Amino acid sequence: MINYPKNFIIGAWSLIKGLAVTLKYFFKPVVTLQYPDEKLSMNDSYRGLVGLNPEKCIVCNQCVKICPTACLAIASRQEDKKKTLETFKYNMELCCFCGLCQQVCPTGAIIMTNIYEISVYDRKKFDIDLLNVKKYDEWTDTTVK
Amino acid sequence: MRTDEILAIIKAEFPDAKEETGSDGIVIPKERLLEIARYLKSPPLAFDNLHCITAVDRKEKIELVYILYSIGERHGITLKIYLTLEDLNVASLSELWKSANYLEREVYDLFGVVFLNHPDLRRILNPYDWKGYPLRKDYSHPQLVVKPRL
Amino acid sequence: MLSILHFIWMLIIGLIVLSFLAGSAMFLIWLERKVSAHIQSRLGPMRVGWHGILQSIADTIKLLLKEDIRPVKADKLIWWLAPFFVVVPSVMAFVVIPFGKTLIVKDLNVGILYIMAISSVGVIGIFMAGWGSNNKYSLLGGMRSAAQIISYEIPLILSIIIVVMHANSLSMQKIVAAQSGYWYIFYPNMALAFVVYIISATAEVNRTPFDIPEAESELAAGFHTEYSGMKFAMFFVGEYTNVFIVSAIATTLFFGGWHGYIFPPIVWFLGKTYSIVFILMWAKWTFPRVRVDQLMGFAWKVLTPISLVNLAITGWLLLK
Amino acid sequence: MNMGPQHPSTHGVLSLELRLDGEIVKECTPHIGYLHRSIEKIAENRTYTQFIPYTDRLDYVASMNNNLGYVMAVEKMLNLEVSQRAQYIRVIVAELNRIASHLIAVGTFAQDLGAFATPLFYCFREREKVIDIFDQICGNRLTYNYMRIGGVQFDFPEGISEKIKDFVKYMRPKVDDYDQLLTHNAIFLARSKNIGVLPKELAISYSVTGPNLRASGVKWDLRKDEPYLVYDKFEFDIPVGENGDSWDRYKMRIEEIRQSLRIVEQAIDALPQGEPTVKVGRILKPSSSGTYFRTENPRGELGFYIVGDGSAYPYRLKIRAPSFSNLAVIPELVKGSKIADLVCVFGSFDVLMGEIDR
Repeated sequence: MINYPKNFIIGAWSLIKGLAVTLKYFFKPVVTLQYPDEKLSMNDSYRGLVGLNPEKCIVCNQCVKICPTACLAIASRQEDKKKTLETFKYNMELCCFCGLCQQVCPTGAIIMTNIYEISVYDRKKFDIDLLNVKKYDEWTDTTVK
Repeated sequence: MRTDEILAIIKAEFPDAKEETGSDGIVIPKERLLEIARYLKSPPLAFDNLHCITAVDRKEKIELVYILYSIGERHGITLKIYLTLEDLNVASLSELWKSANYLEREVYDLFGVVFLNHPDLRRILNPYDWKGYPLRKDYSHPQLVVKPRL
Repeated sequence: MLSILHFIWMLIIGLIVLSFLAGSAMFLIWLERKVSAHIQSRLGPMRVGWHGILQSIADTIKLLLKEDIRPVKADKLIWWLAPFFVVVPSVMAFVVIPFGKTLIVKDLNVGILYIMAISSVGVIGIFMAGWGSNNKYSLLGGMRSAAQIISYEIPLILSIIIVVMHANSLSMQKIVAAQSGYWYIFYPNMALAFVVYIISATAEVNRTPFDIPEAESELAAGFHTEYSGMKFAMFFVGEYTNVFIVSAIATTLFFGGWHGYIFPPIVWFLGKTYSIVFILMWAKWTFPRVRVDQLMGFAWKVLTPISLVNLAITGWLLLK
Repeated sequence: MNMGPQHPSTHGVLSLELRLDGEIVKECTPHIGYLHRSIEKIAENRTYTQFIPYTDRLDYVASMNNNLGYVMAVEKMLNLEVSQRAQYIRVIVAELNRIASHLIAVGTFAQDLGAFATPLFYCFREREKVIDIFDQICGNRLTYNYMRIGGVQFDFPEGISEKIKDFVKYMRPKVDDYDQLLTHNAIFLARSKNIGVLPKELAISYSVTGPNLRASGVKWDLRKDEPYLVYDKFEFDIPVGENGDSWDRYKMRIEEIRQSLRIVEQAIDALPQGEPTVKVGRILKPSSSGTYFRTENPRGELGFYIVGDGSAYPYRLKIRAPSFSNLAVIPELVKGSKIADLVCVFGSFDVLMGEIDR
């Protein structure tokens, strides 16, 4: 019988302590960012969209081989002992951003940029020709102007 | 108990259980599975935990793998059974270890091994009306992912 | 002649109250979003207007433009009527809320009884929504709601009776007038009655920790699962209007209504009411939900005995 | 009644077929497979290195631990010993990920009990700190793909040790906050105490693992009982529950966050210098008639059974997902309870459809 009011008071006290926690955070500064106005800056190691440095590429096909989802495709032509790139297709829809291509590249030609706003209005845009895309900033549709 | 000690005990009890080279597994005939499983579950070995059941398609036969552990005695063992493709029936262990229920359903779903006396043998990962057994080596499906070039 | 003028005055106040009501529900929705956001270390709506204050208007326009989806197998009439049964009683309850000395639509001499009677109609709307949707989740939600509100009416009314006994009147204005000296909350038995009242009122308006008819994580929005567009908005408005009403009643009964110094009465009244609303919101965003049987047990085993004892003590004190 | 696959508290795309008598659950039949991606079949068509990103997608809130389980299984096939530094790094990131994963478990459990989003947001706020650390270490925020066969992808960047130490300091009072907000809350206790009691024997028979097993009173943790990596060098306790009810399962996770913080703190102090990666060939061709390796994941014991035939592709790769076994026991526990309790039990088990359906 004595336990009944005792438990009741303990329970009520525990509820008040819970309220105290939420009230404490009510007056703490917020931790979120107002996304399109304030943006999180990704550090350089962030694995965003794949980018290419065409001058460095030696067309060794390592990146194409390692890619688990087969999203890269290279075409090249032979020009007096030296291969030159003709196309470097990158299918963003398949890409899983694992970073294996960047890791495997012997010359550092293929890099992962720190762009994370990767939604576009047209699906065809995901088929990216890495030789022609100069700046991804213009490619993405997400950025609120 | 160390694995070789367990193997010695089992071999003493069941002479037709063979040790497999290169692994800590033991191969048993499929007729005696239930009997051996009962023995393994009781003391002194006391394997109270059927950790995992899986299968490997070895093209002409299917290898069933049972991984058993004992929480109390802190040891483990791998049981293997070879099934021919003509006769894919094997006794269910779900009366001994309850975890066998889902694990056997998964093997049935993916390999087509039929577990006799299973309480609820339905497909589990694939839709109930799926045709074929996806993890068999000869399984083909028009939309299967192509192997990337190496 | 005088009665015609009085009637026009009533109409004007009524219009003010009605427009206030629409604004108040929207403001409360915005407030709820802001309070919850700050409790959760967020900012909440920020884009429409100053700190998103116009967000609710944008939402209303969106909900008005949305398609009104009706389940094929719904009980058409009941399904269609349910939102009105929820909204109309809560609007009607505004008739007797005293915002100021003269700022009241009609000071009925049975004011508090009228409110209790009217607000009980809302549960029929919820139950109709649950039944009419022809959805099992909704039905469960409707059933829970009926059981819950019937249970919590009793401690709610018992705690109100204590105030009525003190004030010797059922009229809202007279109850306020009785508190021109000390607010009732300063009497210990009244403070206890207030605690019982606020708990029961939380249950009455289906808010966490007693939001079992909605029970987002169990019943997937419960009785209004199948409603969309403006019908859903009506449930929403009904809920927030109810929140305002229970807070306003608490202000009237326990916190001296519009009484206060320096500022005009309306400021005092709204300030007190919104403080109570804030407490309700604060609790909503802190506590988990109780289970159905625990909820009933709490009403019958804890709140009702406490109010009965309180009632007996108050009666003894008054007769002494 | 059909609960799911689109229901707020089925944690993904699980469908529960319920037979109800009013509010009482008479029978519960789970239907799974909505997220089936046949990862095991995909594994047979990928090289050993290529498969690492796929392990991220199993238990997507604890990708590090999945990576770890897989690479260690392959290393066991190759008899490869990784450097001390790599082992310490692995322990640190695995424990940090365990904290992040348990935070989600705690938050969603509170959400299931109806604590509207607030504990969930607090948990996500703290998890964000872990993710920021991972972002710096390995460059991604959810699918880390950090472990490599023979080590880890990158060494720790500059200043990350301080950041992790700051996180440990930041995290400790937050766990106490959860205690105040949830653990001893009267409503929370009423909702989760003595709900879904899982007895010891039943838990073992169903092969329930991880915090759910320990909540039933079995002191079994692979980090202590079959130590892998350098776990035997650290001091930490294994929390064990008493009743095996939902509250115990929740409590295990809160306590494990505390223990993981201890491990991280010790590991970061003892982090040795050296190379993080052992050089292995680009294309691995291990062979084995069946190698099984299991690690302690946040949700239980994650096992990889790999058969290699000496080619670049695994011949067969079986993933023993902890949630798969944990899910199997739930129908038995919820028989005769209310719908609200079903949600509570389900939330307390913290199953994740990503690894059940594979």
